Amino acid sequence: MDLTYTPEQQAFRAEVRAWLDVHVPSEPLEHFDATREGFEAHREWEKTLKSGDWGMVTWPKEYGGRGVDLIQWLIFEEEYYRAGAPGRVNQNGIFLLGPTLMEFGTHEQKVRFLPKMASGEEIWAQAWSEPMAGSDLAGVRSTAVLDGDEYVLNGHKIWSSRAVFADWAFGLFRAPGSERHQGMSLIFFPLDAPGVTVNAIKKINGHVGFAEIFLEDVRVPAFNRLGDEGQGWHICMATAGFERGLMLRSPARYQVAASKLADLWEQHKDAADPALEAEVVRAFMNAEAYALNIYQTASRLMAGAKIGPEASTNKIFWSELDIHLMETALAILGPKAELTQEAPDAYPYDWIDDYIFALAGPIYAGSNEIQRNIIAERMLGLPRK
Amino acid sequence: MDLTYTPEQQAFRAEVRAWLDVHVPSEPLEHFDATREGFEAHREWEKTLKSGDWGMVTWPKEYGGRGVDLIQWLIFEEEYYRAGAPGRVNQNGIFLLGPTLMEFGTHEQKVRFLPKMASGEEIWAQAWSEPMAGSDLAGVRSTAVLDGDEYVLNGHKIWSSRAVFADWAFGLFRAPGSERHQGMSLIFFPLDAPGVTVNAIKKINGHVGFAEIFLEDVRVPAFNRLGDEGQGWHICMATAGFERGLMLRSPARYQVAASKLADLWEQHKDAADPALEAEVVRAFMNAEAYALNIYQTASRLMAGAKIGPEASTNKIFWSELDIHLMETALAILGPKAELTQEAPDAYPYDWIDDYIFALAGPIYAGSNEIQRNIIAERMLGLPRK
Amino acid sequence: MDFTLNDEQRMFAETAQTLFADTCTPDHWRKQMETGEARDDARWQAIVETGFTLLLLPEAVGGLGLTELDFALIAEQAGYVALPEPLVESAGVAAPMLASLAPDHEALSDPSATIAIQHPSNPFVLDADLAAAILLHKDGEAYLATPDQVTLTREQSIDPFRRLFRVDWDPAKATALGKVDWDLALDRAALFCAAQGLGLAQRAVDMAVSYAQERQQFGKAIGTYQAVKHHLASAQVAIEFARPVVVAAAADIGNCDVQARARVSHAKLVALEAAEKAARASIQVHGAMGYSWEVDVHLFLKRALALTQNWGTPNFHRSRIATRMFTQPTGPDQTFARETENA
Amino acid sequence: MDFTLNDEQRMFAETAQTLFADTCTPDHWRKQMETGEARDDARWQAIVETGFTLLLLPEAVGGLGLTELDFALIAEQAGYVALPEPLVESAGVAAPMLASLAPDHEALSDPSATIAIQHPSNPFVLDADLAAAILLHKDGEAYLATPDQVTLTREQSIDPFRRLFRVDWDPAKATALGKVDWDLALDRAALFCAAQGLGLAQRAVDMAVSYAQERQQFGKAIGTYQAVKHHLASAQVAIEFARPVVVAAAADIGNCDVQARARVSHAKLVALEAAEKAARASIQVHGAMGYSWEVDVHLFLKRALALTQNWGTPNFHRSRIATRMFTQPTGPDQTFARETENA
Repeated sequence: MDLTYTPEQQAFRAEVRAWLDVHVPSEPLEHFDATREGFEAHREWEKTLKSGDWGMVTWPKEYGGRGVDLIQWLIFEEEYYRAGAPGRVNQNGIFLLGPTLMEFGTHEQKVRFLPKMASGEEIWAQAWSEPMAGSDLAGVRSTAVLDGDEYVLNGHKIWSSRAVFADWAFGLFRAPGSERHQGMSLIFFPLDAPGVTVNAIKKINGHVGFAEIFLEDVRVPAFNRLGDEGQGWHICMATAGFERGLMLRSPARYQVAASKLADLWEQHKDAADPALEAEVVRAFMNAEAYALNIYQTASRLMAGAKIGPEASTNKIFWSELDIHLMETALAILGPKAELTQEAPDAYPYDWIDDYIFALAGPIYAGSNEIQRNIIAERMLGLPRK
Repeated sequence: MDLTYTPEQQAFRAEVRAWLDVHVPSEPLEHFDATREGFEAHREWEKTLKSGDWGMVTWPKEYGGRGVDLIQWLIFEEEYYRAGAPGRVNQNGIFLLGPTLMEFGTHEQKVRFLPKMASGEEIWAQAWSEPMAGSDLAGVRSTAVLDGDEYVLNGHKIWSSRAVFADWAFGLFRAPGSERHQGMSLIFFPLDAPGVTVNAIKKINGHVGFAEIFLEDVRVPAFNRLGDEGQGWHICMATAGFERGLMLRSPARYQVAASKLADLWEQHKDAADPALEAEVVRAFMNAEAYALNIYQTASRLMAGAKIGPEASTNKIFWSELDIHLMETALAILGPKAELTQEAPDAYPYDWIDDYIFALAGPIYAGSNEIQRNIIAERMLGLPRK
Repeated sequence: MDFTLNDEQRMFAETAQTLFADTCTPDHWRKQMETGEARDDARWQAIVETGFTLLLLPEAVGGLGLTELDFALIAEQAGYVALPEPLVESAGVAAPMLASLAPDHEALSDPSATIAIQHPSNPFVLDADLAAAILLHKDGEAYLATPDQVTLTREQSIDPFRRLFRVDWDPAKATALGKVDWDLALDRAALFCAAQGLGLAQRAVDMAVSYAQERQQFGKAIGTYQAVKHHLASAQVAIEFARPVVVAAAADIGNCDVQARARVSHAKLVALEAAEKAARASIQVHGAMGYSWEVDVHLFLKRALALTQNWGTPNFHRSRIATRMFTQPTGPDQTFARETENA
Repeated sequence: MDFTLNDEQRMFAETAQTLFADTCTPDHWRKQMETGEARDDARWQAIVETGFTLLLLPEAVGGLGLTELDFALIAEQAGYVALPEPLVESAGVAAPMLASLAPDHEALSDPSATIAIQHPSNPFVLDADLAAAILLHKDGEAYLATPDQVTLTREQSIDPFRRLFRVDWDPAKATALGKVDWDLALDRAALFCAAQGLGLAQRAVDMAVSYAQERQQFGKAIGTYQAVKHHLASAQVAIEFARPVVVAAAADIGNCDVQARARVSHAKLVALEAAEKAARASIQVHGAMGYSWEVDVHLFLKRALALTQNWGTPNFHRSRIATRMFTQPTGPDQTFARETENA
């Protein structure tokens, strides 16, 4: 137990900070989901990051990463959020598909996909959900039929993040006639392939946030299947573990937000409900607790532990702390809370927009109801039926 | 819509208040669950009430009641709690069995049981639950076998309130071999009958609060069956409606508690967390809202409406407001909150004991989980399966 | 003591319900959002014809002379459809205030005209640009101006139907109306916010119930899951214990005493808490659908958020209840007590 | 940066777990409640033999010279069994304080002796009657007395194992020990309250899980119901996000700066909130069983309630966190920052 940074860790922090000081755009970029321009500006930022070797810091060097350990990753994230650097348009690649490819992909697949993912040349969308397969992902109905050395894909995906402007997507497709967890394969497809139609879906803040994807006789090489045929569910569960676990939600994000909330409180406290101070303190505590939990998990993983169902507790905790934090901000703002601002990229200063964003937390990446089931069944050992 | 009392209602209030001023014992009685002496003192109080014709104010006059309407009942309860009058040892009779007997009993049964219930001569315990039948009352296993003109009762009842010192109990018994909601009958038995063994169960405050009842070849006349053989479930559901509904929890109880909480706050606020004032106000609001809801329900029932599944919302609301109120008191008391006092009868000044009592609220009379199911299914129309 | 609505009141509520159900459907919302039109003229015409804009005005100025309770029933129905037009603020708050100050003012003679109100408790004015007249405040005095006599700056609300304006004005260019009871305006507005909150809440629950009955996951309707049931049951409990407070506040408001003000504040707090709780539960039950613009449940959350903070913040209203608690007797015999009897 | 326990620490915790599991079972609780005995002598002897009473004392006075983190692991296990004896207050708080003031005091020479402590933040003293010595406070100074030198009045706690005493005493009849760091005593006590809170919470969840696996209603184990699952899952989430705070607070406490104090306060708040939440959930899951004296889950709720309010109220601890927030830098690079580096 040693809660101080080593000199090497301190040096690493200084290096990150110095690089970001120079390179982070002084004006926030337009949001990557809002317009093609915003998306491309973020792609450029990914390329800038890559140029400094800061693109995929946790990836092994052989795949275009920096190969840092988890504590260094946390330090990097702390500095990244602290600097107000742009959101990661390549998040699906960095945290979801990248690790999955490294675990399940062939050498040829890794060589084909990972470097362009790392460079920002190819930006990935996820395509998990379908209209009848939300929380129940085994309800996927889209199909893949092998025809020679090509798959023919048909179906309808929805709630795909980044899909409006991204280059590639990955999703589950099943052999016709297969049921539930059997017969599904994880397959990549280019979003500009013939037969692919992408429609934007607006989030409740009115901004584009997702897309639905229609696939009509879309042909992709069999090479684009990750893992064995029918292994899709197994791979998907591994990916969901990455999604719920350490990687997706950096504690730094909430620590920055908690600091901004404290500033907001100091500005408004003379006019606001004095009882709200307790909520501001609570928001700080929550962000700290989340950071400490993640440091603890990182230490354990570095000592050889595997991430287990306790990852579901993370999902619940960050999604609830985020809503609480934003609610507190709105309460402090009082009758001006309802005002919107121009959609910014930097996090966070548009409290109402961040509140709306936070409301998605308990829904996506496995609803909190599903997470509580997982905790009860796999962590506590309560019976499934 | 007229939210003022009529002159007659005002006169009724004055009459109640004047009588209670004279008759309410100046010293609190020992609790009726604590000792035989406490129980008998409360029986005496029931007789005193009866002597003033205040025993069963809502019962029709023919059964020993006063025949007042629901608004008068509310006024009576307001004055009763305001005066700090003793708890009602006869509650099971007044609010549960009495109304059930009036609806389902024969003339002979009413004549036999109601007057002695009204006079306090016979105090009743309920005997609903069994070790394997809590929330799931259809899981009852105790049996009743007709032998000539007597029933032979066998089984094991638990969580019976008042049973340690009471005279009679009522419970569900099933025909051997019958299942679930079929074949159950509601039967009365004297608690001193041969074959009845009563063991006290301590509540978590250490006081006696319930009993378990073992029945071994207990013989009672067939006359003691309420309604038809096998009609027990139907009658029991009607009784549960009385239990959850208007009658069991008087708003006055919480309004008195909220006033005492306000006093507690004024005494301690200089040393306590200022944010607790919002909770004190909330407790007052909750008690007011509960009272207004009950007045609304009373008006509707007097206008001919029937009580429906919205009674389940009452159960949830009063049980949660009670816990919130007591929690707030403990928070105000700080490190002295853990101190107990001599078990008093008058309500409420032993905050920790009342807190402990409040914790039973979401459990008994149909757990709040069951109540939420009822609201969702019967009030909102969500599917059962 | 009688806590029931009379037949006329029930009919009013039903009329409003039917009118709004026909004229303020999801299709109407979407069309209005797409076109950016401030008002649906056909709907507004129907509202005017039904007499809702005249309901609270005295008969002497051509109004119906009805009560806040009657209007609250309309406001609840307006909440149920997240009504875009400023019926509540104009006909429920501003017009009665103007009638009390200048009963002969021409803006009151046209039942289809709206009146906007700038109130000390709100930073912005709703639909100020389309109003026939704007009531303004300065040092406790009321003034009146037309939109072209003031400077209006549009502010964007998260609620697509709340058209907010900052109003800059010069008293020299407005008509002074003298001292006015700004507290009564706040009480009325808070009461009608509460009534709208009930409607917002019930609609959010109803939408979630419909969705949960239909939506299948893991081979059954999601409404069969206890987690879904309990989310919605808890929201319904909040509604059931807000409604009688709103009704009592509406019946009491004319007393203008500390108890009446506390009850209005209580109503506003709990009805809008119920609305937020119900809307949040509804979004959660809808899953990703609830988070998309297409499913209109977000409208109810946004309106609830806005109404919660306008016409007195929760802290303001809580402090009015504290004043009632700590300056007047409390207890079970005080539920319907009046200040004059107990002070 | 390393957030893992070492092997020795893990062994300590396991030793405590085994010892308490063997010597502090439900049968032991019930026997002790029935007889009213203050201590289970066999259990206390086993505790003493394992060295737990010496753990925090400096080696110079015959102690083990270990750290608050090591002791916190023992305290967590003590919470898991709602330990009746005052191990935590005596060996975790009072004895180290006495050792800092009077290292040669004879009360420190007997490892089975307990030392009681009267602290400004608490109205009463635990197990004062059985203590070899009682640390007393007056105007910031510490005094020492034996039980027969003071007047003890027993006060009844809702927790059957918390034996509280009001202590009235005369400085003339006690030994003055001079100025002392009462804040350090409070920090240690608050930290160990937090550690106990983790144990209390986990036990409450574990008991409910066992019950829910077995108890059948409506033809299936109640643990299959989503409402039961979600009650317990929420409690477990609270535990998972309290534990790292407790561990970090234990590792930090020696720094005695504003950050360390805030972290101790954070740990106490959230660990005892988790304990109360878990105990409440456990009682609810147990149904009527949970409300009966026979099912011991009530012990965990009562201990949690008592520890929540002693050694600093929630408001006190929250205000220490506010001080850290508003006087020191915050942000993602400040998680492990120290006052001297950033003030």
